[in-house]
Amino acid sequence: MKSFIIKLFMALALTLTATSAMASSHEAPLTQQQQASDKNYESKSILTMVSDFLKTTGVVALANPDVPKNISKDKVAMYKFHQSWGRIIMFGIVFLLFWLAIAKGFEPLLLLPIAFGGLLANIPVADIAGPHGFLGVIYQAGLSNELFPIIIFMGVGAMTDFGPLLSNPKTALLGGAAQFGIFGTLVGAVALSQYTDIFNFTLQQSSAISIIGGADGPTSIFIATKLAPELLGAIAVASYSYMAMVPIIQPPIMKALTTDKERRIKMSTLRHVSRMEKLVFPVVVLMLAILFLPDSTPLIGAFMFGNFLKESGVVERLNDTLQNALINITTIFLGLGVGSKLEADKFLVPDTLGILVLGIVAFSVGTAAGVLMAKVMNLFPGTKVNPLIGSAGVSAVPMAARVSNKVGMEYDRTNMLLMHAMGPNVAGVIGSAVAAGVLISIFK
Amino acid sequence: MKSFIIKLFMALALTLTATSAMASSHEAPLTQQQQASDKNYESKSILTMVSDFLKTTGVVALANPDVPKNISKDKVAMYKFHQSWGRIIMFGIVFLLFWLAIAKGFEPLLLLPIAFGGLLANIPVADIAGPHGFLGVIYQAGLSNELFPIIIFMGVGAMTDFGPLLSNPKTALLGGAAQFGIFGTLVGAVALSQYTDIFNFTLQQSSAISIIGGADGPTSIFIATKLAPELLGAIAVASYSYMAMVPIIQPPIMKALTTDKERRIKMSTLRHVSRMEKLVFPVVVLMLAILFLPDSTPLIGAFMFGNFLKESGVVERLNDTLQNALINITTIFLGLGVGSKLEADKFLVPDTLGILVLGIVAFSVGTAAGVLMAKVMNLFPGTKVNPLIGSAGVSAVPMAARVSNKVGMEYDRTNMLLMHAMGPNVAGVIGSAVAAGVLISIFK
Amino acid sequence: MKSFIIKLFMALALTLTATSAMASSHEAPLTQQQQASDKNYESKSILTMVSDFLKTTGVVALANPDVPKNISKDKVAMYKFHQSWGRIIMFGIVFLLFWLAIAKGFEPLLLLPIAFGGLLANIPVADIAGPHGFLGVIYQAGLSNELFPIIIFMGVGAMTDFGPLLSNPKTALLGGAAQFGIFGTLVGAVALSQYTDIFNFTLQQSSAISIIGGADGPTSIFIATKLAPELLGAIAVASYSYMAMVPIIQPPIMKALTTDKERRIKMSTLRHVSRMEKLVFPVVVLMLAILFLPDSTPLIGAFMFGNFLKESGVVERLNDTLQNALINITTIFLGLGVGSKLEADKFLVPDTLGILVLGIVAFSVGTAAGVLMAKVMNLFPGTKVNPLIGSAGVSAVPMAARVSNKVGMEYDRTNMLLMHAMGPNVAGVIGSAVAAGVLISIFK
Amino acid sequence: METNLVVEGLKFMVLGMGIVFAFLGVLILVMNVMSKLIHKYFPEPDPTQAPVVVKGGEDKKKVVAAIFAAIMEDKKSQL
Amino acid sequence: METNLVVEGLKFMVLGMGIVFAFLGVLILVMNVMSKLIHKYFPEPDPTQAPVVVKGGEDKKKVVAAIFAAIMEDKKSQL
Amino acid sequence: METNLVVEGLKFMVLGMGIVFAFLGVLILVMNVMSKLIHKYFPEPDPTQAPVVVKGGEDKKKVVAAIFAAIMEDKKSQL
Ligand code: NA
Ligand code: NA
Ligand code: NA
Repeated sequence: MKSFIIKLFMALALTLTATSAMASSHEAPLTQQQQASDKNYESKSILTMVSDFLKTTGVVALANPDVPKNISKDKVAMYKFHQSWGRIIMFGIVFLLFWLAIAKGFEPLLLLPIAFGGLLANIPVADIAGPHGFLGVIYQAGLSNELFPIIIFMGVGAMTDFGPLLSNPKTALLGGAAQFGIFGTLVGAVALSQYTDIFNFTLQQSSAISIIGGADGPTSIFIATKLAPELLGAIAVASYSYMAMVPIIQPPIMKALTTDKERRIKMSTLRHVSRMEKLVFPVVVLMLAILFLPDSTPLIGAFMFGNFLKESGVVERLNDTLQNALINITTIFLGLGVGSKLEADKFLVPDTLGILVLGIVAFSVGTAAGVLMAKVMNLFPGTKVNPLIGSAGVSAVPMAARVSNKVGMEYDRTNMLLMHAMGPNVAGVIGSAVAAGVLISIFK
Repeated sequence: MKSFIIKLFMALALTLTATSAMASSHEAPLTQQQQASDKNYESKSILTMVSDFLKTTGVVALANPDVPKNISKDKVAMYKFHQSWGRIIMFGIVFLLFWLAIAKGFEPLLLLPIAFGGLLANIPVADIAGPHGFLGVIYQAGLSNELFPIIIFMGVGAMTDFGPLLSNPKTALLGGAAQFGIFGTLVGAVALSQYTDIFNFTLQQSSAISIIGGADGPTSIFIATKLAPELLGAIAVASYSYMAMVPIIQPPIMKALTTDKERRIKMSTLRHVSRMEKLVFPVVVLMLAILFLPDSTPLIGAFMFGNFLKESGVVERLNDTLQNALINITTIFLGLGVGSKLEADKFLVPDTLGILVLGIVAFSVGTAAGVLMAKVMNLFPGTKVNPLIGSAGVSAVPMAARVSNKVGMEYDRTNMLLMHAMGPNVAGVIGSAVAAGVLISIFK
Repeated sequence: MKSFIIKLFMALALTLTATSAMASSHEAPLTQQQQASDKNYESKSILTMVSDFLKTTGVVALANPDVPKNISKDKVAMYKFHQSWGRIIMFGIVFLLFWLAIAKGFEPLLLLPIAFGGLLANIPVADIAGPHGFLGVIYQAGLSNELFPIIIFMGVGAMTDFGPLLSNPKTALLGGAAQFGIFGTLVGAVALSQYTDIFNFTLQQSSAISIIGGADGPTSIFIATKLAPELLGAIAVASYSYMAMVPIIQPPIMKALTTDKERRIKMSTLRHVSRMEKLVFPVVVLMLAILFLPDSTPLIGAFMFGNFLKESGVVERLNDTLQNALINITTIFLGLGVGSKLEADKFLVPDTLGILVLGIVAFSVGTAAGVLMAKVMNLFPGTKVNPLIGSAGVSAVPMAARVSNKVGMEYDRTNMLLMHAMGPNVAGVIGSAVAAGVLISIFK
Repeated sequence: METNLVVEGLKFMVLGMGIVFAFLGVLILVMNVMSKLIHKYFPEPDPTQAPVVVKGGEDKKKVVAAIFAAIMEDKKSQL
Repeated sequence: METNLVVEGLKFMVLGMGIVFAFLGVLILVMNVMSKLIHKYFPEPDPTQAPVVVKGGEDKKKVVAAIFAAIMEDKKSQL
Repeated sequence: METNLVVEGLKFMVLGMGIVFAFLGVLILVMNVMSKLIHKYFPEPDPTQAPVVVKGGEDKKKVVAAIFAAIMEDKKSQL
């Protein structure tokens, strides 16, 4: 083996020396290039080098950030805060998100990549979220053009079973009512902006924020990128955090709005749904969206594409890839790309607090509206609906449905609401996409 | 848990309020931005809003499409037709493709994504196939630069076994003869253009259309993108549809051109092919392509790359990914991207009818040429070839080979032609790539 | 079925004929377009066509390459050499790499795609590595922006177990010492440039070359792309080749620098490392990198992102995709993209010989430094370290650790050094990333 | 003349919730019609078994794999 | 005045190796401290079995899921 | 002077089919030569079993890996 390597080197040496002999004229420009390049390089003493190096450490950059000259004088304090304490606070927030994701199991699939992206985005000197850093490259490649949330929607569509909704169509109304969280919060955001001096959300920004109430991560990211990209980080973090906190946020609201008797309502077994129904359904929804609200079709179309591939039953390998490799890869990059918007100077602004507060309001209002809608439906004749499944109308598939089930079983251990709650749950996804379409349509 | 959330909010509130206090100067421009942004927003009465909304519905857009001012007067009727009935007809065609793919099992892996892409591309108002829609983004990312068909070729290469061809090399001639479908159709297309007033295909367009006769989806897409991107949608749909209809199109032609005796010819068992032969083969083919037809090397190179990775036996994980995750992901996006070219104003033109007719002619001529070539080969001394495997020379791996096998067994249940037909089948892929290279070379 | 097709055609014919009737005005421009297009096409006799075709074959292009007019007279010989014999020599080198990868098992996962990319890049006429060829597209998409090596780093991070390092932290010093190979070679490269007339590496180029001593493929590619993209091909090939030749290069050096007694030193069993330690570790390393060397954080951050996802234990599906589909896909494209830089006129220059020689020097110096560091550590009181694990400090995970184990067992069959060597092995990855950060920081 | 944004927001709400409910209302109608049509014109041969047949092949594979895994598991612990 | 590049290279070496060792030295310190803190404040219940339990849990889940699937399969075919 | 495109198309056909057949003809020759050379200089030890061995190798690796994993698992729990 050794002899082989020696021979290899000798052969290469021969070839390349021959080349080299021919290359006398070829080298001149290289040398020039070198001189040009080295001209920029200035010799320094080793002490200067060490001190120069120390200046580029993160410690120095955090303790004493350089202020560019184009920052006006009255903003220097703010700028310095964002570059030093701001970054450190963001590290703390990121660690909090790590803890929520790992120890508390809050939507780790997206919160972990988002939080790690946020950690990387707040590193001084390296500018990883800048246009040439890899987070910036990822953001440009798939978030600025809204491609990643669309792909996620395809994957989620492939994972969704519309069977429960098809077997009990009227529960779709619950998924509609929950969208009240979106529009109620829109009014709230606008009111906050008009009547306080702290917040000044535009109508577009208010709309983007209110979508948090849709409890649908990719929809929130899609709309935020379209209407208010400057708020993307805060909206995405709020959206996924609250989706993750569904088991904490929803039960008190659900219990407050229902009577003990209502919570014990039993629902009849769901009828069997044929394969043909499931196959036709995604196309039917898409056709309705085309006829009535074409602006919602990018979202609904992507979702129904994934669902249709699954239900067709003839492209199992595409379905499998959609549900696994493709959605996982996209999730990693979507998370990192969203995280790149958690830079201190973008996240640590008063707006973020507003977004967090409005987000939880949106979520709660949506939950309440879903429950109340069920109670309204029970005023009409016909089979009764357990209002606990109304809260599942916010989306957050399948967690919200599980919460309905769990709360139901607290009052009657034999009352399995899970599949009944899946109906409003998936209707909530459609409802949010419709609401998103309305907002897109208004601001087009 | 609840107390934790309260504390979290209070901490965030404190931080952000502090920030906010420092931010008085920071907010001024935000407010200005808001005003600027809101200036564009004009208050409307709720009735106006509803009526404005109704104008943006798909129903209105389909029933009464807006005509832009830059459309010249004599084209208004055509434009209106494409925007209204045109879209509806396209929906119908898309449903037909769904039916073919799902109920008839016609190449669903590509027809389903293509058809769904076509459905999305024909949605009014949303402009999903436009430069900012996600279909447009996908098209730009991987079709306009011809990357996706190349990746598909890599994956197909990794799935291909050249063993049957290596054990009976002369069957490669059958894969050559079938390319007559390509060039014969080229003449036909040109003749149609010259002698009728309906069609006016240029030489480039005729060449792109004729490649349908190669019965090779990615090659068709590659060439169409290069020579006639305006015809991509129709060519891709025709190509995959006819590949899928191989079991219907080929048998009558095969039977018409052979005698009963010929159909019963038995072929000797294939010899064993060593691993080394399979390993060297892809490199040998590529070297030949380099020496004689470098313009075919993007296609042949990508194909042989995949095959070489597989046969090397040392990169099993790459081979596995090529054959699964990567080709599946690319198939989804390739299909959607191709579908984006099924917009009514591009597809519902007389040219499409010409392409469909010429495509089936190309296919049939290729099939016939393969069969006839086998008969010619049998005129020479040596072991006889069953002409039924000639039809497999068109490519359409492995369906065409299966058709040969099936037709053969109709006449002699003990006559297994499958592996014998795989030889011309894979040779047909090489032959089509060579033919594609010739066309690229001519028009460069 | 047949009747269905006939009906389909008739329906389409009707629709399209109707369209056609309306399209009289629509066709005029098409015809014009055709004429314009065909005007460029000049009729030739079949003999001219054949002779024109023969001129575009690879044989002619290799035997008698065209020389563009903008090549100055004194460079014509060189240019011709690169276009003819140069390409042929590159084919030979590529076959050599195939042989090393397949027959000798040298890092086939990257050498095979790189070599095949090199083969494709050296094809005349087709220009596959040019801006419109698919290799060029791949290079632009993921190498020019350094995204692919970063993704590889994420995947490798997800595959790495820091347990052995955590259970014996001081072995990290061995991974530090091995970086001496990098900086020693930097001096060597600069000296070669200053004191010989053959080589004229700039400081940037010297730094990029010296990283080969880090025995870390993605780091080499990352740095080469940043500091000396013109040398990328040679550096990547050298880096992966030498990583692959670890079992040949290292043992003689290890044996020469150790006494028989040292080689028999037994190391105590590693302590158990808790899950929490493994979870916190990647974040701790990243925080240190942020504080002391932010310029290393793109590399260390990506690596620790992958590791953190794995150790979190809550995102198993992302971890699985990172370690499989995503890293495999990226490996294929990274290899092809790097291969696109193996064009003869870039690779067959004297510099390449220098890079190959300097690379092996770097590797050997790193190995030696690791072994010697272990001997230095043994001068201090405390448990003794077997110097054979010092060589593992160069990275080349896990091959270098396996070599330590194998050499150790040559002298004492009961001496299992594998897990002990994994400590310096993974520390070597961190060490190389730090060294890379220093070089980036210097040239920023 | 200044725009009262809150009023605008309220208008959005009316319009938005109206459209959401209209959409889902129509969807409910269509679902009901669709189900009836499908049950009439495309009845499943034996509605309860059809999906079993389709999926059955795959599920059985999974079961086999699962049993195999279980056995392996058992064997492992006996090693 | 010309720069002696070799001297520059040597300076790089001193700086670079200094930083590499400083970084890894600090890392060793931090690892030791971290391990102590973690063993003190987050002791594993039974350090040798914890990871086994984690993996076991998953495997068991799979087995349970498999058995469940098998039962469901059975039920479906009885319907 | 106008170009007769049909004549052009026919020329393409002659050129194209000529090249396709020439290419495949050369390929057939090369395949035959290659096979002879390979059988002479790289004969497979036992041609009918070789591929089995190759695949077997992988499977064996898996089995070995499984056994190894099981043992490691066992060891861990004994630590
Ligand atoms: Na929702
Ligand atoms: Na073909
Ligand atoms: Na290293």
